[in-house]
Amino acid sequence: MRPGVQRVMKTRSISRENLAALVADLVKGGTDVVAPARASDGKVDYRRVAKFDEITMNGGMPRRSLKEFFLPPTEALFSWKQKQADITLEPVPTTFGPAVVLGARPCDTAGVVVLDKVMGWDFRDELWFGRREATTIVSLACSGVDDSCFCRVVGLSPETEKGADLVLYPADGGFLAQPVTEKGEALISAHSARFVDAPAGDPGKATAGKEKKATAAAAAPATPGGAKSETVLPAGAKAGTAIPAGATAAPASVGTGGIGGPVDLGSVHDWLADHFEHPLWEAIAFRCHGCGACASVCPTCHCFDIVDEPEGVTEGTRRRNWDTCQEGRFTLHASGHNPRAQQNARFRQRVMHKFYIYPEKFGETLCTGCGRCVRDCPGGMDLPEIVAKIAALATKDSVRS
Amino acid sequence: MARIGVFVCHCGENIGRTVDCARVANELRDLPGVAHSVDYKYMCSDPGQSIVKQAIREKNLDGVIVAACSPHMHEKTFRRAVASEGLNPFLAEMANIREHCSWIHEDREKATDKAIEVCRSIVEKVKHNVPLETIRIPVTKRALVIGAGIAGIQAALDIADGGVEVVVVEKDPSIGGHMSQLSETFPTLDCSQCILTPRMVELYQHPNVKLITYAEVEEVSGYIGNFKVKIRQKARSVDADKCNGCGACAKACPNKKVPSEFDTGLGTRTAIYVPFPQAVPNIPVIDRAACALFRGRAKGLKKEACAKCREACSREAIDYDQQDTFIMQDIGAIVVATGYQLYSIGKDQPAGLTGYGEYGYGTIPDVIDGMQFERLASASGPTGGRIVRPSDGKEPKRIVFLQCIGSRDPAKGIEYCSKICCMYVAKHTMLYKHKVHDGQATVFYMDIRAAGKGYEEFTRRAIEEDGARYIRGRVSRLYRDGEVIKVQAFDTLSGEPILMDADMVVLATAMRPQPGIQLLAQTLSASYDQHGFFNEAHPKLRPVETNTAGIFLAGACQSPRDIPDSVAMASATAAKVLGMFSKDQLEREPTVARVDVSLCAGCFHCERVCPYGAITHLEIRDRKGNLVKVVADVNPGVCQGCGTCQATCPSKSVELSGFTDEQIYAAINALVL
Amino acid sequence: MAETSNGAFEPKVTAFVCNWCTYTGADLAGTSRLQMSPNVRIIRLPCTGRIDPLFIVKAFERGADGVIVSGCHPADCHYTSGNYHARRRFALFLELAGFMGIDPKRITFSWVSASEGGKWRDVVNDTVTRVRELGPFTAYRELAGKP
Amino acid sequence: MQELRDLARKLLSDGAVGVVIGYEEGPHGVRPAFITDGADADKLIFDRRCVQNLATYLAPRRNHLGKLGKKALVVKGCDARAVAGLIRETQIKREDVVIIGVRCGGVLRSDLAIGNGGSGNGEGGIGGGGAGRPAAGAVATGAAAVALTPETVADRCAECDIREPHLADHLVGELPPAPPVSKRREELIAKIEAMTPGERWDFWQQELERCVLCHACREVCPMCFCERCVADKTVPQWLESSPTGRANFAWHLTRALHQAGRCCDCGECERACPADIPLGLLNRKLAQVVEERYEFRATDDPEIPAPVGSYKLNDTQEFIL
Amino acid sequence: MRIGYYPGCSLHATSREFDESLRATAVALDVELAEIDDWSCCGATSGHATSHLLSVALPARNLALAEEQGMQEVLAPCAACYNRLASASHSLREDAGLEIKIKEILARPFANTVRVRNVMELYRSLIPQITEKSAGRLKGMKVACYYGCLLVRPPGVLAFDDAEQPTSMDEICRATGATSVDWNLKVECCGGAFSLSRTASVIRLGRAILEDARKAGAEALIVACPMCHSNLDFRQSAMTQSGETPMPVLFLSELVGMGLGLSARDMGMKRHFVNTGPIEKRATETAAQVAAEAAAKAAKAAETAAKATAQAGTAPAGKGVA
Repeated sequence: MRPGVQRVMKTRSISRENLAALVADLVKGGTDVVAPARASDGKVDYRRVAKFDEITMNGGMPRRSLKEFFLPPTEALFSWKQKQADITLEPVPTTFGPAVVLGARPCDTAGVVVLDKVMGWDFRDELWFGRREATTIVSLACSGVDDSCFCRVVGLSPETEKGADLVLYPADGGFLAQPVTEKGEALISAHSARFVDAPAGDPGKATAGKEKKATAAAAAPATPGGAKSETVLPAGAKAGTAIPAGATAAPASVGTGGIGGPVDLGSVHDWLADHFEHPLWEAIAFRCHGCGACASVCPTCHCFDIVDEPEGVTEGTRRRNWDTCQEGRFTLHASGHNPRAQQNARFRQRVMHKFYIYPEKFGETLCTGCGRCVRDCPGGMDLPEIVAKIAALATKDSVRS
Repeated sequence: MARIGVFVCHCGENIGRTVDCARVANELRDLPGVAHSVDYKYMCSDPGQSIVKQAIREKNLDGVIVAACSPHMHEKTFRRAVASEGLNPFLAEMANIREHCSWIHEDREKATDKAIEVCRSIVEKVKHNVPLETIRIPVTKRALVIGAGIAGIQAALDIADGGVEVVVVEKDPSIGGHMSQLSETFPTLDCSQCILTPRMVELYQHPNVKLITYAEVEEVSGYIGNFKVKIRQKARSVDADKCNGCGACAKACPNKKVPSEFDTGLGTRTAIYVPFPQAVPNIPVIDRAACALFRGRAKGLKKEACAKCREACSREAIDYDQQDTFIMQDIGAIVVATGYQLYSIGKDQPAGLTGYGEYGYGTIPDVIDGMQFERLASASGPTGGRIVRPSDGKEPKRIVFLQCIGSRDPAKGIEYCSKICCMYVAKHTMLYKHKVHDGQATVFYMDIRAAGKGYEEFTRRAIEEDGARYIRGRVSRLYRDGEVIKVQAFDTLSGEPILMDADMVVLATAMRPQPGIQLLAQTLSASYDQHGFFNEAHPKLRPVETNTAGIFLAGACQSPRDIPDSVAMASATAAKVLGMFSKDQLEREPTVARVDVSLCAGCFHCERVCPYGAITHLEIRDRKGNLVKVVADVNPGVCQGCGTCQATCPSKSVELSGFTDEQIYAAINALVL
Repeated sequence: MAETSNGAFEPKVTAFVCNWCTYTGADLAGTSRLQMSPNVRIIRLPCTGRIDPLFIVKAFERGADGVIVSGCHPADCHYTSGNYHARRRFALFLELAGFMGIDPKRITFSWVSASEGGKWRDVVNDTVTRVRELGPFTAYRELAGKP
Repeated sequence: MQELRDLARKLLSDGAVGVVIGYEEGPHGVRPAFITDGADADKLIFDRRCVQNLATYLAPRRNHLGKLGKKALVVKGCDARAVAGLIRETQIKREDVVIIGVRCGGVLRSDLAIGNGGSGNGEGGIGGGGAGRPAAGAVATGAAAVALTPETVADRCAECDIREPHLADHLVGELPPAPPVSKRREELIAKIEAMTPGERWDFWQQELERCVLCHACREVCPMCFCERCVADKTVPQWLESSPTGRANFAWHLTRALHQAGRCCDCGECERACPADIPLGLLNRKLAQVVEERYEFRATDDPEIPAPVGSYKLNDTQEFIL
Repeated sequence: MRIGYYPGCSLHATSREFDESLRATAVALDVELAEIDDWSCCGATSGHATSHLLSVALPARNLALAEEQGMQEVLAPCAACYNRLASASHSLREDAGLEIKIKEILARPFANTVRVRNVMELYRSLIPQITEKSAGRLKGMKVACYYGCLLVRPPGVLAFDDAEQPTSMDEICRATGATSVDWNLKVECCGGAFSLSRTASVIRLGRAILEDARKAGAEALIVACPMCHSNLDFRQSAMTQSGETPMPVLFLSELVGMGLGLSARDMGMKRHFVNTGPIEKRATETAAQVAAEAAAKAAKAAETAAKATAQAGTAPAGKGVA
């Protein structure tokens, strides 16, 4: 978890060979390694891997987000057995073996930390935090995927370190490794032989370009106790993280979702607060099928349903399964009444929850701009387009008032 | 939690020898919802039943399973017992551990394990049983008989004699059907009209009979006990109330050359006519296609081309402007007795049939069919009973009868045996011999099928006493050679080809269903076979019922039938109808399907698969009366409980009571591990 | 699946049969004392037309190693046409289930009339023998635990 | 295209319809368009990227579209089969919709046709399209220029027999040449059929393990019109809602089975699947069976009865003892 | 018009006149007969009696060749060839299992798309041309059309005409101006198959046919089957009693050729056993009479026209009567 106070930690570098060796070390030591890798159909998923070769570093946006490693699509909560009126409950374990996520997308790591809020709010979700605590997240700074990405629109960037314990930046022959949390630092120190300290650079010119790129390969093989230099992050670095010297930032056009750049999320929030009813909502979702594919790929959608799955007559398991507000039955009452009877109301809920309700309650936008919902929507719904539209309405309203 | 009672029967040694009944009862006792579980020597005995009844009382059971023999054996017994304790009988079920277990296995352990599992499955099912109430349907005690040939007349009279109102609809101007055309009947050679016409008059005069002739059934809606029938009364152009049947109109009619249907084209009639002298009712009808006035009207003539009949009628009964009218009737049961038509060998045939080019497609004038022969032989026929050739009026000295024309020959489109032809051909040879003493009748046959009381003796008489020459073989060709007809055939017994001369040839053509019968069947939602005959509900056990409850079959509309068969069927339908009407309400098993209208999406797959037409369309409207959707609904009076609708319904929005998804799911769920 | 005390595999087979033909045929097998394998459990339905592919799926989910579906011969259906509809339904089911990897040998469809007690015994014994050769349907049972 | 736009404008200005549902250029590729004002008719496009089956917007459960008034719908031949299916199964009345048929020369594979073709696809880097896939940005705007070849054409075009939807009220466009034929799907089906049952099982388990039972396949399907899907029936719960291997298998088997003789082969289920499960294989397999056994092909004639719900006395029964 | 041509063995041997007359009329009617390259036996002889598979495989080979050679239709003049080819094509359409086997045997692509035609179908489609070109040349000649057994049966398979009361040949004959008489034994068996083994039966059957035709007033019997022809022509002396006039037996193509004014020599009619001289002569007579009548009619018309013009007083110059 990201501490409230930003710590300044030392940047290291690691060659591809050493990263491969690190993966081998981890697996050998009984740590689960999860990383983007190709599924049977050739597409990239976050998967459990056995060796570095399986990993597709910077291989585009994985099909689903990272959230399923902390909130699986289905998981058992407990099981029961019955004999006459006697019912015995059998709990499930809430502690988990160590795991490392490697090469996660910054938008996905950000999603995880956004969800920590709701998971630990009034009731601490033991399963979620059990997995969170056992897992170290190593993200890979993003050079961009495609024009559906819109992290910048929601105030993040391709380099955001949010949610990561350790961030890797591509560099010649390997990566710069910037620890962000104690956990990240701990990973490095547990495998210190694989890392070397990064060469010094001018942080102010970090974004300048290739000529400043560090050569991690040159630094390898690792020489423990080599040249040391501190990378001091500029004060005031917030959401848009300053990147270590020698790393390349993604161009400013990346992550703008086709709408050009960031919007004022505050005014979006305020407009939504006042416009539960608005003509916009009438027409917004004609093309939406209500299929919920967006929710199943979303790094921040977290609704679940709890069901009992009987196994014969006297046994069964209570499970929780992903659910989505986009399906009509999500709000269907036993009486037959459905407060969100039409798709436009359901889509309004999606926008409201992401940009008004969650920020209101937890101070975080429930969207990291990964763009999966745009890419995967069979109906061509476009969240950045809609956010921009709301931002424009908000501006118009403020001008009028 | 449910309170189920389990009662395991030893059936003496029958179950107990192989299945450890005590262990079954013990293990079942541990199941959630089982409140009571015992075993006993003979559960079906009086003391056994008392055990069940007592437990229901004392343990306050809300479900019962009896593990014993097949439910086909004792389900009714135990359901009665349960009902006597005030528990709904449909909350009791049987687990079959005898026929399906103890009798077919030897290994005691395995048989006991199986018995336990079977019982557990039924226990779980019973947990989801719900009380069902017998369905009661009101009955309109009025029957409809469609068709007034001998079958329809008999059915109507039997029903009417039972004290019930009968509506009889006949499409022709007169009742009587084909039987009124016959000369004599086999195997007694009694005169057809002599036995039929008194029945016709009886029907006409019966106080319980409402006779509607020259009319057709147009629409039928509703279901057993509650049909609504729309009858089209075709315009006779004669006011039946005014007409006294004097016949002056027909005498005055200038068009006397219309081929007579009754005389099968061998005689003529006028354009205004009664079909035959003994017609009932004796009220003429104008054949508008043949009448000069109506033909003129059809051509657009303003003036009346002819009004001779009106001028001749002293009662002013002729009404040229009469229109078809409609009569609505509430009906409780329907008897279909629409009879048959004869196969014609001509070139124009319905799909699947071919006609007989080798016999000249009906163009040889002295090649006639059996019904034409009947008219020639009939004393009231066009020749006064003289058998003569239609071509030249000469008496045929060499007459040849061919059997199985159009029947028993897949190549000609009909595989079935027309059943009555063997008998009437034998009759024809006798009638011929009795009238043409020096003539020779020859019959070509495939087999002689004379199964029936006195039938075989009758055909023997034709051969032995009246000298009919029977040759086994098919006739391959009939052709004219001057005045004679060449009959080219093959004697399959001697193996010799035959070429013989005949003066006249009579074809025993097959019985086929009436034209348009499929349409009537569809109107009635009754099914018909590939030939167009109505389907009976079961060939052996329900021969006079259709699959549509409340609709019965009499006579040749179901398959070729002779007079005795038709009359027997007719009386059987009357018994069915009177039996049905003996109660004020019909009772039906409550295992029928029900639709959850809130979930039904109205795709009507259920309607397509329902064998009984029990699915109807129900309009769902909101409070303002706007149509929300059209959904399926089950008519419990028609549903027979097969459940095909439920398995077909993609969303499972229809449930068969007694075999609901919940019950089956529970039963499967309790099995296996 | 069940194992006897000596550990041999004993297939479990669930049978869905119609009330009028096959159930009665099985009754006849009983009254004729035709010995057969005890591995089959019968669930009685009014008609094969009532039998839903979901029943078969559920039976496999519950651990059945084989399934029998049996009803009236064509033209013998108590309800005229339920078996004809069932025939199409099961043809499609079998083709699809086979395509998705269920060995069709685990499923027996048969027409057994009320007079065919002997045929019922053969259907039961053949199915149990066939399924015994295929072994337990563990692949399906293991699905329950995934992921 | 002008013909289409003029027709839409006329239908709207005459008040014949309240909305024309067609295709438009969205920010990330072609998407369904809902044109309610004749002035917007020029937004309408039709080209080989228009893979979506808009008939899905006719289903009664699209209740929020009701306020737009009578619908006019742009349909390709394959989509017309869905419209016919909805009429056949009494979900809509023929007169309730104005059908604008477009003559079609085939469409692209959906991953090539629309936007970024779903997540999990990329190779990383801006504009760095993966193998067999043009650059992401280029797809969005320029895919019309991607030529139809056996590699790029949609699978279903191989089975196309309705390039001119005769069900239509209005037919627009010239009839383009027939599309090239892709054998991908038939070959894959043949390959699966050649496997042992165990191999087939493994093949499908590899695909189905990604399923999270989101039911997007159902929601986009024009022929999945039940008010309450059997998967959502809870009393009893035939189909479990937890996405375990067991429930996934049961769901996909049941979904395909319910589509037998009903599926119009528009490919929307497969396109919508966020897990990229090749659902089209199941649909197509059953379509082959239905055609072989019952001589039924999905058709745009609503009068032809569906093969499920009817029977013939001599239906094949080689599988029955 | 171009049509594939399968002559079969008969038309290259015993019934060469059928082949020659058919080709001659084809030329006159502007039809190109494209003989199938490398055709083989149709299987009508012992083939179909020994093996059903063979009886289908043999014709299928020829149909496959025709398909390969781009033909949509094949004319099989011999009734037996026609019957075999058409029946085989029909069986293959009806029986998918058989089709698979046959394709295996053929080892060449075969889609069974070729339609098999007989001469009646060919000529029937050309009736307008025949009518026009013959100009009723055979007017007054009475012929009996004899179809025999193979051309029209079995009815489900060879459905081009009514199996028991066919009329297509009669229509064609009428197009030449000839009268086709109404008689009884059009489709009777001539016993062709038993020509050698049971000659006595054949003579009885053939005699009945000839007698009925004669009684109906026919001057010639028209056939479209080489077997019927050889039977009724070659054996006619044995079927005829002294004092009876021999009945020429002509192929339909020969009659059509006579109608079109082709020479008997070109049509190979000299090969007949029953002297065709009288019927040829008869044809010349009818042709002459028809021509004379036409001339008279034309003259009369011209006269009327001349009168009319004369009355009008504007007789055009240079327009005489031919």
